[in-house]
Amino acid sequence: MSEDADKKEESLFDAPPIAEQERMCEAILFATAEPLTIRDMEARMPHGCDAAEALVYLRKRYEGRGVNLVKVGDAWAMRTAPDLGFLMQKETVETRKLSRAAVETLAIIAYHQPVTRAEIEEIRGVSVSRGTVDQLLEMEWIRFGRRKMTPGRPVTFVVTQTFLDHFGLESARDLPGLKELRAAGLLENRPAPGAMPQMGEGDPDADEQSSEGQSELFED
Amino acid sequence: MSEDADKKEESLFDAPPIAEQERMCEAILFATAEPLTIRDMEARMPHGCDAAEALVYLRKRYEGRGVNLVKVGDAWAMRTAPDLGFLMQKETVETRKLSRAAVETLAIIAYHQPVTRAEIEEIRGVSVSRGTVDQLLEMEWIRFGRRKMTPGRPVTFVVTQTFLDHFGLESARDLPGLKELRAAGLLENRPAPGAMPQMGEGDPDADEQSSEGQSELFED
Amino acid sequence: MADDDFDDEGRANVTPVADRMAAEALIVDIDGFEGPLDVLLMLGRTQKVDLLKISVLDLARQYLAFVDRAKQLRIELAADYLVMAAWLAFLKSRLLLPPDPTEDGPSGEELAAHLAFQLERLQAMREHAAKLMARDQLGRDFFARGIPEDITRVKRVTYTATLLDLMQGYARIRTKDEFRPYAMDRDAIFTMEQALERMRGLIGFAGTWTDISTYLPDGFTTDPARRRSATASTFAASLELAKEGKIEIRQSDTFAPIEVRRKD
Repeated sequence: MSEDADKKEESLFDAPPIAEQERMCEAILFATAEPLTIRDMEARMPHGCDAAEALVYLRKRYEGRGVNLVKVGDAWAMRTAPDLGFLMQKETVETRKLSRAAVETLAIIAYHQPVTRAEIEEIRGVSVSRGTVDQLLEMEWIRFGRRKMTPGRPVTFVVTQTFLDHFGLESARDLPGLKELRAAGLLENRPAPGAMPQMGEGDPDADEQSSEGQSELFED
Repeated sequence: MSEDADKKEESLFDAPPIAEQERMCEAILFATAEPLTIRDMEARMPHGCDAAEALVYLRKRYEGRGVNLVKVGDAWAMRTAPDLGFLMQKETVETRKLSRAAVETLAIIAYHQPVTRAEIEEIRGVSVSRGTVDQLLEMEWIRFGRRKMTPGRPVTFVVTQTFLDHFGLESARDLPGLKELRAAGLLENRPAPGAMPQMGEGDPDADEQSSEGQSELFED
Repeated sequence: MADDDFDDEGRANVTPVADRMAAEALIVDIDGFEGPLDVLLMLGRTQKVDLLKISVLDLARQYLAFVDRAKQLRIELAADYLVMAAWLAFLKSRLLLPPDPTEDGPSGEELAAHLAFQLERLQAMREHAAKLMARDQLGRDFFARGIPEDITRVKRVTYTATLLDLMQGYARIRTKDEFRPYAMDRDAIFTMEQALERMRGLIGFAGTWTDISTYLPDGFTTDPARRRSATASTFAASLELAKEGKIEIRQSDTFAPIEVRRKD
């Protein structure tokens, strides 16, 4: 907060007018295909600029236009309006078709993140093949999150900004139906009563096993 | 068939309103990898669209913005505004040592200011290249002083406040004299004869005479 | 034999015909299933009820029929399908028999409820995966900038110098300046040849020890550079004459005056 105040004070002296800053953000965002954070933009703008404020104006300006300013995680990007996709058939990139396993794994990671491989396997009831995870990692739709503070300190997976960008999501909180799933208790990791068969045990990669202990500590 | 349905059917054949066509052009131009002609655009837009007209509006809309609609040959493209080109650059600063010629020229100006180019050349014993003076001017270490009241009224050079700041001097008069330099042992730190690396190589100003003969007799 | 193992009620082959039909259908597509939970989900769907209210008992029966059928058709089922079958058989017995008070662990109902929860959760994730994939996607429904402009890296070079550089530079010029005429100005040099000639002429008169500094020519005694040159050449000439056996040289001590005398 105080830093903000400092910034403003400084900007009184040497930052360009906000309309000019808006132009700058517009140019910078137009020039890049990837989303940029406020910090990225300010690093390129003259000292004392307030990209966040400029973006408020810019977003309004592009409301309802053929191109929109969208928020992607903590970054920003210009994207064509989704209703005009039909005009762009030529630009459509054939994305590799994801297998059913990959789609499900992706959804589980998105809705349950951070989630361990063992947890994904428990939900799907089968072991997760290495290839599936590799493919999602390669597409940069998922990445490793922090390790779980459970025995074995298993790695977790989370979705990336590229994922959010691809599906036009501002944040993982905007996933379709997230609230309903949570309300229905379907995102809880309910511990299995003893004597339930453990899923995905045959997987050599699933050494982060012994999920009984973990699941209790699983929070979303 | 109701009247409503009829109307809808008919509107399928109508071109969209011009504002909508403008949005379409905007999205198409934004997303395509290369400039597009009117014909290219119309080929993608619904039947009956007038891309040329839509572009008139679009061009006006982007006038003075951070991004402009520009004509490239007989095609159209969106381009960041030329005055904002500096935002598309990332500067890396590399610090290099000033060349020997520049140091010497600078020293002469500092010790003898105001001094003409002819005087500098007389003192250095070699002509002073334009590049050296320009470099020092650009660095704002020297500036033009008053013209000398001699035939030809040559310009003089003096050192600047920036120069004094850089070297931590209050005034040029604070520069140590030759005797003090000697006392401080600054004259002994010379390259050995024949091992003067700056001489001649890459230094356009190093046309000063071969110093081998001299160096033997350098001190007294 | 094997059939009996899977039928707790001891009535072999009494699985309803519908179950058998279902099992047969599943087997045809066994490769298309993603594990036992997937099969259970598929079977559960035939009950057409909320998954939470599903009859786990019916489900278990159907699943066992599926595994049973696979065995009859000599289809190799992966281990986890068999593990699930064994567990469901166990669950079935738990659900059908009155609870054994001496036995610890979860009740049949708890296990059944958890299985129902797992099925519902998997079903929910599938539905949401489909919703996710149905969203507008980048590069399909909406698009990024087609002509991205690369950020050009501009290398800006700043030059710097220290005060020492400056002073040394100046000193270099000034000292050079002092000697600059030297290269052209030969009169600051007294060569050895000149010294030798001068010494040869004078040495005949040196009957006694004489300081060689007295042999320096006029005009080479005051200016330091000239004196240095003359001193050096006179000394070298003395050595040359000594070698020729014309003179003797002596120096009483380090840095003491060097003296010469005619050798007879």
